[in-house]
Amino acid sequence: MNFRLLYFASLADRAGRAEETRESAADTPRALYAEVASLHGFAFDRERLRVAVNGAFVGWDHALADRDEVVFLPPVSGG
Amino acid sequence: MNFRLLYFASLADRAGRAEETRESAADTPRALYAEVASLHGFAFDRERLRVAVNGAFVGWDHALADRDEVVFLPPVSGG
Amino acid sequence: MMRFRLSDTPLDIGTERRALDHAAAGAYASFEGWVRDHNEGRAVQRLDYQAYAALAASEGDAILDEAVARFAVREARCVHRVGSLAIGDLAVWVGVSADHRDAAFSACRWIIDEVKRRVPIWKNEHYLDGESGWLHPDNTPVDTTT
Amino acid sequence: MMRFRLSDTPLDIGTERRALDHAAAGAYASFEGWVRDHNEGRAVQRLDYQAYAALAASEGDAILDEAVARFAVREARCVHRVGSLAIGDLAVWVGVSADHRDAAFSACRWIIDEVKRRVPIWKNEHYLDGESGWLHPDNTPVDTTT
Repeated sequence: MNFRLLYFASLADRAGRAEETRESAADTPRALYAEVASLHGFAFDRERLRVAVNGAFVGWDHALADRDEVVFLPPVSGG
Repeated sequence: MNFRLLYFASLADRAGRAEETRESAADTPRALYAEVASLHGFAFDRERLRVAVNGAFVGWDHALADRDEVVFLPPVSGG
Repeated sequence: MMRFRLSDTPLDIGTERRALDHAAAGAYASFEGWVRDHNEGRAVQRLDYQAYAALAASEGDAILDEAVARFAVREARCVHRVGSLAIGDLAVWVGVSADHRDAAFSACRWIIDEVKRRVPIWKNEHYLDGESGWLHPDNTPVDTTT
Repeated sequence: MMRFRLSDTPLDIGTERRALDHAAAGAYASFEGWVRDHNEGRAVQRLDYQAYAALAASEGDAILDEAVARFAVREARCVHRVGSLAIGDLAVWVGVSADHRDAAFSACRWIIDEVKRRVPIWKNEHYLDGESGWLHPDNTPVDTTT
């Protein structure tokens, strides 16, 4: 499947990019994070992140679909 | 002794005036309040009021002096 | 420094709050009391605030100084209107700046509670039915006839 | 109704707060987050806020709607800056109107806490010594190298 990934804050710094498009066999955010964390050397444990698909928070075992926009969200620090 | 009394809110309404000057033998606010409460028909128990002399809160047994400004303060309702 | 003042003209908060600016302050909490159109089930048309001005100023200042000493805040100010106010008018403003929001919120809440409890200001509500009356601190009517 | 929004230009609170006016509201509580010149013992020069805009808007709106449902308030609004901010700049504003001050204070505090906890916005502090870093929710530095 084809995914669009957005990166923010420290994940964007580490990946060296704000977004990318990936071909992947991952069918859940859990599998996809394992793949990109290994690729880009993300240091965050998955437990410390949240994940959003197409602009809404989802669980780590959410079923991904082709062309989904997937975002792994580091701990926030607004306010 | 000669006292200047100021009245506020419901006490002013009941006394029909905002201030008055009184000759009195009262030597404490406690005695002076008993006198003017009887005169003007104030319905407040003394326990519900506070008293100020010359612009500062004092106790009911404060020693009054000639020409003191004495104010009996009804429960406040600012804010 | 006078941190509390009475005003017989409409409050200009834009000016007041400049006193709270501080480069180390990350949090600002404020409270405003507005004239409501109702109280205890009665329709309110307008109200008057009367103050024992000299004592209100010194007692208000004592509260603000106490707040700055008790809480980890940078600055705190309060202005209270006196005179005749219409529905929606600003009756009282409290502003607090602090490094962190906990202290800003706590001090702001403490100040308005103490001002309502201690400062000699009285509210006279005028109702739509033509009656009026002085209020207690809990906003119930004073009944001096009983 | 959009009760939360992001802004990439300086916040104009005078305009925002008009949405909170209500003849039945006797209390208004607000919170502002200002850019501080220090954090965790380091001198801060400026900071940048980055947001996942689409999700920040919907999550922020969900928080404000939840606040209006949970607390006895008349209206509640929040605006958060994104982009580059200098010391003293306004980063976030929360305003709440209510009939009584208890609800106004409680809702205001709850909203800023939830916004800081849930809305996808990230703060990058630039220090006087030339370093910079993304922050955790507790304002400690993110260390992604360990």
